[in-house]
Amino acid sequence: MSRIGVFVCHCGENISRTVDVERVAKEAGDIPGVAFSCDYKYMCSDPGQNLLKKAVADNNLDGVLVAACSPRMHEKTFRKAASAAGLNPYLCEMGNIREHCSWVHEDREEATAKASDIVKLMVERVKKGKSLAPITVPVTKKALVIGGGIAGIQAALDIADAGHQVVMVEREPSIGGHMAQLSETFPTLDCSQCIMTPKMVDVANHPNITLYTFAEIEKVEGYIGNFQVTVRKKARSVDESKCTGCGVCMTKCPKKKIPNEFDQGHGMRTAIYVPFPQAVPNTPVIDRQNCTMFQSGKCGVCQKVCGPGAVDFEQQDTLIVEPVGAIVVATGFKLYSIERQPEDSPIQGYGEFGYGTIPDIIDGMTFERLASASGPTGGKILRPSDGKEPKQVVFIQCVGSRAREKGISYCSKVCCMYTAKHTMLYHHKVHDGQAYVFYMDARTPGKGYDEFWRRAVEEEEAVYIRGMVSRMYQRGDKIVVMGSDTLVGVQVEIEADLVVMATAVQAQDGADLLAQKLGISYDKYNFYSEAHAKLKPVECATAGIYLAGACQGPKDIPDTVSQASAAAAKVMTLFAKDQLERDPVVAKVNEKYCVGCLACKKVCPYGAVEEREIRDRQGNLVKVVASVNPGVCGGCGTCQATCPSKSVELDGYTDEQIMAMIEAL
Amino acid sequence: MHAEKLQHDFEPKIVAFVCTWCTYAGADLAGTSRMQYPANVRVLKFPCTGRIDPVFILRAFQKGADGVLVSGCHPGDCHYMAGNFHARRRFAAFRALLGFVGVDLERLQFSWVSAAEGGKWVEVVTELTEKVRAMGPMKEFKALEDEEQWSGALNTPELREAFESIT
Amino acid sequence: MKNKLMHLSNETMNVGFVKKVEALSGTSVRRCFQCGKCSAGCPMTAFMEHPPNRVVRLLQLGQGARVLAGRSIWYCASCETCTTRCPNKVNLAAIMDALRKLSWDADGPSKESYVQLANRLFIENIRTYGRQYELRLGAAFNMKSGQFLKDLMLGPKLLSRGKMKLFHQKNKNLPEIEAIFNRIEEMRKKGEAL
Amino acid sequence: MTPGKKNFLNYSYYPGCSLHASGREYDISTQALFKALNLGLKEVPDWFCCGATPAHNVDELLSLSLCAKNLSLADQVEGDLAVACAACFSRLKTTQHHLKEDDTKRQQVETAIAGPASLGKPVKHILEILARDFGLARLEESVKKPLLGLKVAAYYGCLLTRPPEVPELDDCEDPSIMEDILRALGAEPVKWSHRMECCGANFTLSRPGVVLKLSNAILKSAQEAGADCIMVACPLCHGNLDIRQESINKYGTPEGSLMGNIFGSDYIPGSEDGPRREMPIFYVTQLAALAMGVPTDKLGLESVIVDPRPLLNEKDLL
Ligand SMILES: Cc1cc2nc3c(=O)[nH]c(=O)nc-3n(C[C@H](O)[C@H](O)[C@H](O)COP(=O)(O)OP(=O)(O)OC[C@H]3O[C@@H](n4cnc5c(N)ncnc54)[C@H](O)[C@@H]3O)c2cc1C
Ligand SMILES: Cc1cc2nc3c(=O)[nH]c(=O)nc-3n(C[C@H](O)[C@H](O)[C@H](O)COP(=O)(O)OP(=O)(O)OC[C@H]3O[C@@H](n4cnc5c(N)ncnc54)[C@H](O)[C@@H]3O)c2cc1C
Ligand code: SF4
Ligand code: SF4
Ligand code: SF4
Ligand code: SF4
Ligand code: SF4
Ligand code: SF4
Ligand code: SF4
Ligand code: SF4
Repeated sequence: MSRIGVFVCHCGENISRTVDVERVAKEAGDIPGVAFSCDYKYMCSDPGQNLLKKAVADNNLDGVLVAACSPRMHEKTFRKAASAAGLNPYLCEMGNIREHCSWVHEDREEATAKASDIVKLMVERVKKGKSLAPITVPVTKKALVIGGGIAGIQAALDIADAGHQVVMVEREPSIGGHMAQLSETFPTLDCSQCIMTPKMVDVANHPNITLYTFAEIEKVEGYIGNFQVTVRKKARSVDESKCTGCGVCMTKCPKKKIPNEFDQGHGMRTAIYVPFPQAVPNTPVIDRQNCTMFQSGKCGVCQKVCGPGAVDFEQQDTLIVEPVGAIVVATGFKLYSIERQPEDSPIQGYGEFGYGTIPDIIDGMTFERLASASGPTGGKILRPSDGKEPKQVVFIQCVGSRAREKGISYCSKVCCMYTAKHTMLYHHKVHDGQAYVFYMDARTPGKGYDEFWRRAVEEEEAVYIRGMVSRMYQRGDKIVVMGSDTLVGVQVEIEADLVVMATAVQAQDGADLLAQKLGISYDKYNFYSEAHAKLKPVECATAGIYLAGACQGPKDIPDTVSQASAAAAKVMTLFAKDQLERDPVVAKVNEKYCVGCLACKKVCPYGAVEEREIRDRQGNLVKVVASVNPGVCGGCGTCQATCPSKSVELDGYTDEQIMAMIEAL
Repeated sequence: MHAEKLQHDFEPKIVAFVCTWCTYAGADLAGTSRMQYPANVRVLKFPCTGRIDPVFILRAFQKGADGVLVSGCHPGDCHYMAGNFHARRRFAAFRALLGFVGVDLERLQFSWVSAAEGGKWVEVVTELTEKVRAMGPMKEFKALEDEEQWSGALNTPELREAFESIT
Repeated sequence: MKNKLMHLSNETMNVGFVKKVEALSGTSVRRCFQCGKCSAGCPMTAFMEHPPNRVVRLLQLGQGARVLAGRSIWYCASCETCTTRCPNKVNLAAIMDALRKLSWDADGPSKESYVQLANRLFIENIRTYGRQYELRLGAAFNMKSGQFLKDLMLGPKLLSRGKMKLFHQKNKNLPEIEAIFNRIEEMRKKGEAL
Repeated sequence: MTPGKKNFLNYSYYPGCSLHASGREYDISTQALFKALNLGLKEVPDWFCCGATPAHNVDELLSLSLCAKNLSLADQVEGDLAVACAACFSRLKTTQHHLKEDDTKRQQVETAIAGPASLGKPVKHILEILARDFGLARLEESVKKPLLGLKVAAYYGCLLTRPPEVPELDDCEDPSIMEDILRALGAEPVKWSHRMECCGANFTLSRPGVVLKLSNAILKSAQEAGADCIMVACPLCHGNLDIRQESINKYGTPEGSLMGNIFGSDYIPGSEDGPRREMPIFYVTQLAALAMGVPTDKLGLESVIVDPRPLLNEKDLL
C-alpha cells in the first residue's frame, strides 16, 4: 500500500475563489493509499515547501501530489523540495487545478468536483510511479568538422580557440571550398582570397586542429558525447610528411592539359597538382585517372625530380578511427548543372539554352574565376570561345531555382546578390560594356543588400529586365537571347557576347549518403534538416550533430559564418561539462518480450533505437532485439505506442501509469 | 458577465489526451487568459501524441467517457519532429476500427492546438462537449460490460485471462 | 509599335535621349524600381497607353522613341501626384515635362495633336497678348482642330455672366515678353540651353 | 483701395489671367474680402501670364523665365505677393524653388530675362494669408454672419500642396487649411475622399472628356459625403466643377454621349451615374466675405453658372 501525500494549494485566492480547496483536500484523504492530505495558502512559498518536506519526513510518504498550478510552472520547484526530503523527484507530481480548473470555470460546485477528479487521477499516477535516476553520459571533448569550406573553417577555429581538439575532414586535396574560388564578395566587394587564405593557414597551423584533406567519412558509430568516427584518407600518392611543397614535380609532369576543376575547367593543370596556389595543405596529389604512370606504368618523372622522395606510387588509402564527442557537418553545396541530365534524374537541364553546349554560356562560378585576379584570365573578362572581351553580357537569374518543372522549387538565395555583384565587377572591368540582367524578383533582404543591388542598377548602369529568358541560340559569334520585359509587356531580344547564368545552389553530391552514415535527416533536395527551423537552426535532430553553412540550405558567407560560429558555440556548450546529464524520461526495451520487429526503430524520430543481438554463451545468435540508447532517446514515446508486443516502455509514462489514470476517470 | 448557468439533464464526461508541448500549454494559456469553458473535460498529459496508444482511447470509452479528444501540435511543429505524424497515421487506422466496434465516431475528435491557441482549446472543448451532450450518454461499451456481468461470461479462468489481455 | 519585339543593344538603346530627359527633369530614371505607385495614383492612367511607370521603364531601356510615339505624355495632367508619392523621389511629372518638350522640339511625332495644339495656342497667346484671352483661345482651338461646334453651348453662358471678354487690354510689357522668347531661342541656338 | 497705414497688412497681388476672365468672381470677392479684413491689396502693374501648365508642359525654361520676370515685376510693389490662382501660385513657387536649387537653371533664366532672378519675396496663396498671416483666431473674431449649417466639401485639387517641397502650404496628403478656415467661418467641413484628386484642368480646352470623367468623380464624392456645396481656391478647379457641371451631370447618360458625338468632344459613355442635383461651387473668398458680412452683391454670385443663391437662401445666409 502506497503512502501518498496530497497538498492542495489556494494560490492566494486564485484557486480557492472557485475551488473549495478544503473539500478537495478532505476528499483526497479518502483515496486509498493517501496517507496525508492538507491545503495551504501558497504551496510554492518557502513555508509551503517546508510543509511538504516536513510531511514527507513525518509521514514517511513514498509519493507526493501537489494540486496547484501548471506543472510547467512549478514542477521543478516541488520536485526539488521532494528530493530535499529524501524522495525520488520523479515520485512528485502536480495536479493542475489552476490553469485547467479554477481559472476556466466559474461554477464552484463543478470546479471543485473537477479539482477532486484531477487529484484522484494524479494520485493513481503517483502510485504507479517509479524512481528514476538522471542519465549521465561521458563526453569526449574532441569535435569532428566535416567539410573545410568557410563554414567548417570558422567552426573549427572557434572550437579550437576555445581549447578543444578538432578533427577536420575535407574531401578535396585542399580546404577552402567555394569561397576560395570567389573573386570579390558582396556586399562589401572585398577580395575573397584576401580574407579567406589567412583563415585557411590558421587551420593548418592551429595546434588543436588535426586536418585530414583528401579524406572522407567512412563510418560513424556511437552517440552524443561518444562517437567513433572512421576516416578514410585517400591515397595521395605523395607522402605528406616528406613533401616540402617545392612544386618541382608539377613543373615537370608531362601531362599538362587537364582541365582545372578549381577554375571550373577553364584553366589547365598537371596530373600531379595542387588545386590552386594558396592551397592548404600545399602538398600535391596525383590524379591517378590522368597520370600516365598509373594508366600505363610509364613516366615516373615526378618521383625522379622530387628531392625528398615524397612521391609514392604505392601509397594506399588509410583508415583512421577518431573518438569525438560532437560533429559539425559543413559540407556545403554544389551548383546546378544545365547539361542534359540522365532520364531518371530528378532535375533537368536546359534544352532551351542548348544544354550547356554553347561555349559562351557560362555559370556564375565560372564568371567568378574570370573576374578573379588569380583566375585563368588573370582577372580580365574574356569569353571562353575566342578570348575576346564581351561588350554585351546577359545575366540570367533563377536558372534551375524556382523552377518546379526543372526539379527545384526553392530560391537559391545568393544569386540575386552575386549577379548584382557580377554586373558591378563587369562594369568596373569593361567600361564600355553593357550588362543586362533577366530576373523575376530581386531578393535582397540583408543588411546593406538592397542598397548594393540598387547601386548596381543606378550607378553601375546594369539594365535589369523583369522577365525570364525563353531560349538562347548561337548566331555567328553572338548568342541570341530571347526574353521578355513583363514591365513593358514586350518581347526582348539581345545579341549577347557572353551569357552568365545564376544556376541553382544544390546539395553536395553524396550528401544523402553522408547523412545516412551520420543518422541525420535531410529534405527532399538532400539539404540537411535542422531540428527546428526557428529555435534549433543549427542542431540536428540527432543529438550531438550540428549543421553549418550551405549544407543546410543555400546561404551566403555572412549567414554561413554566423551559423558556423553558432554550431561551434553549441559544441562548446556540450564540452563545458564532463558528463552529459539527461532527463530520465526515456524508453527502455524489455528484451524478454521484444520480438525484434523493429517497428520502433522505424518510427523513432531520434534514431535512438538500435538493433542488438542476443547470443548465448557459445556465441550463437539467440535473437535480435531492439535497444534504446538513452543518450539519444528524446522521450516522445512513439515507439511504445507503436510496439505490437508492448515491449518498449517510456519511463514516466508507462502503460501502467496511464491505465491507472484512465481507470480512475 | 456571468452567463446564466444552464441546467442540463446530462453532463457528458470528456477525456482529453494531449501533448505537453503544444496543447497542454495551449490549455494553460486559456487559463492564464481566464477564458471559460465547460468543466466536463479531464486532461491527461503525454509527452507527445505519438505516445498515445489507441487502447487508451478504447479504455477511456469503456470507463465511462462519453467523448474523447486527442490533441497535439500542428503538423510540422512537433517537439519531437515526427511524433504527431506517426500518431496521425495510427489514429486513421484506429478510427476505422472504432467505427467497426460500433462507436459513433462523432464522439472522438482529433485536433491541433498550439501553445498559442488558448482560444482554440476553449472552442474545441466547448464544441465537443456540446456535441456529445446532444448525442446523449455513450451506451455501447457500458451495455457490453453490463451484459458481461449478467451472463457471467467472464467466470471461467480462460475467459477472464483473455479479457484481461485485451484490456 | 507597342508590342513590337524590342532589340536591346548599345545601338538600339538611345542613351543620349535619356540623358537629355534626365538633365531637363533633374531626375534619374534609374532610381525607379517599377513599384507602380505613380501609375496607381495617376488620374490619367486610364487614358494612357503607357502608364507613367512604363514610361519610366521604357526610358530605362533607352526606348524614348516608343514613348514619344504614344500619346501618354500628352495625357499627363501635371497633377504632381506621381512625384509626390514616388518612394524613390523620381520626379515623374518633370520627366513628363521633359518628354513633352523633346517631343515638341522634334515637332511632335506623337499621335496626340489636340493637347499639343492647345499648348501651342496658349503659348502663342502669351507671346502676342501677354495674357490669356479664353474666348480667343477657345475659338482658335476649335477652328484649328476642326471641332467647330465644340463647347458651343458654353459660350453664351460665359459671355452673359461676364466670364469671357471680347476684347483684351494691351500689356505694357509685351516687348519684354517677346524679348524673353527671343533670348531663349537664342540660347538654344547657341546650345546654351536644352 | 490703396494700401494705407490703417491696413492690418499690405500685399502685392498677382491675380493671374483667369481672375480677369472666367474667374472674375474670385477677383471680385478677393478684393471685397481683403477690404473687409483691412488687408491692403495692390495689383502688380502689367503682370503677364505665368505660362500655367501649358508652358512648363513643353518648355520649362520658358515657364521659369515668365514667372521669374513676373516675380521681379512684383518687386515694384510692397508687401508679400498674394496669389489667388492655385496654378499661378504653383508656378511662381516652383520657379522660386527650382532657381534656388539649381544654379544652371537660374543662370539660363537670368539670361532669358536679362536681369537677376528675384527670389526673395514670399509668395503666398490667399488661403495662407487668411489662415496664417491674418490668423484663424482673428478670422473667427471677424465673422459677422457665421455660415451655420452649411456643409462644405473643401476641394484642394492637385497643385496647392504638391509636390510638398514646392508650395510648402500644408501636409501634402492630409491638409487641413481649408477646413480650418471653414470652421472659423462657422461652416461645417465634410469629410470626403476626393479633395485632392485632379479635376483635369489642363484638358479643359483640348480634351473636355477627361475633365468630365475626373470632375465627375469629384462631384460624386462630395455629394456622397453629404456636402451642400464645394469650396475651391482656384479658378481652374472652379471652371471645371462649375462651368462644366451641367455636362458632367449628363456624363454617361445617353444624352451625354449623344452630345459627345455631335460636339466632337470625347465624352465617355458608360458611367453608372445618372443625373444628379446641382452642387454650387464657391470660392473660399466668396464664403469668407459672406461670413464677414460683405453685401451679397459684391461677391460675384451672379457670375457663376450653378446658381448658389437657392442654397444660401435655404440656409438663411443671404
Ligand atoms: C557564383 C557564386 C558567387 C558567390 N558570391 C558570394 C559573395 O559574393 N558573397 C557571399 O557572401 N557569398 C557568395 N556566395 C555564396 C558562398 O559561396 C557560400 O555562402 C559559401 O561558400 C558557403 O560555404 P560552405 O562552407 O557552407 O560551403 P562550401 O564552400 O561548399 O564548402 C564545403 C566544403 O566541404 C567539402 N565537402 C563536401 N562534401 C564533403 C564530404 N562528404 N566530406 C568531406 N568534405 C566535404 C567541400 O569539398 C568543400 O570544401 C557565392 C556563391 C556562388 C555560387
Ligand atoms: C510583423 C512581424 C512578423 C514577423 N513574423 C515572423 C515570422 O513569422 N517568422 C520569423 O521567423 N520571424 C518573424 N518576424 C521577425 C522576428 O520578430 C524577429 O526576427 C525577432 O523577434 C528578433 O528577435 P530579437 O530578440 O533580435 O529582437 P526583439 O524581439 O526586438 O527583442 C529585443 C528585446 O530587447 C529589449 N531591449 C531593447 N532595447 C533595450 C535596452 N536598451 N536595454 C534592455 N533591453 C532592451 C526589448 O524590450 C526586447 O525585449 C516578424 C517580425 C515582424 C515585425
Ligand atoms: S612531391 Fe616532391 S617535388 Fe612535389 S612538391 Fe612535394 S617535395 Fe616538391
Ligand atoms: S608519374 Fe604521373 S604525375 Fe608523375 S609526372 Fe608522370 S604523369 Fe605526372
Ligand atoms: S536568389 Fe534571386 S536569382 Fe537566386 S533563386 Fe532566388 S530569386 Fe532567383
Ligand atoms: S522590405 Fe520586407 S516586404 Fe519588402 S522586400 Fe524586404 S522583406 Fe519583403
Ligand atoms: S517494436 Fe517492440 S517488439 Fe518490435 S523491435 Fe521495437 S521493442 Fe521490439
Ligand atoms: S521514446 Fe521516442 S525517441 Fe525514445 S526511443 Fe522511443 S521513439 Fe525514439
Ligand atoms: S512611383 Fe517612382 S519608383 Fe515607383 S514606378 Fe513610379 S517612378 Fe518608379
Ligand atoms: S503628373 Fe501626370 S503622370 Fe503624374 S500623376 Fe499627374 S497626370 Fe499622372
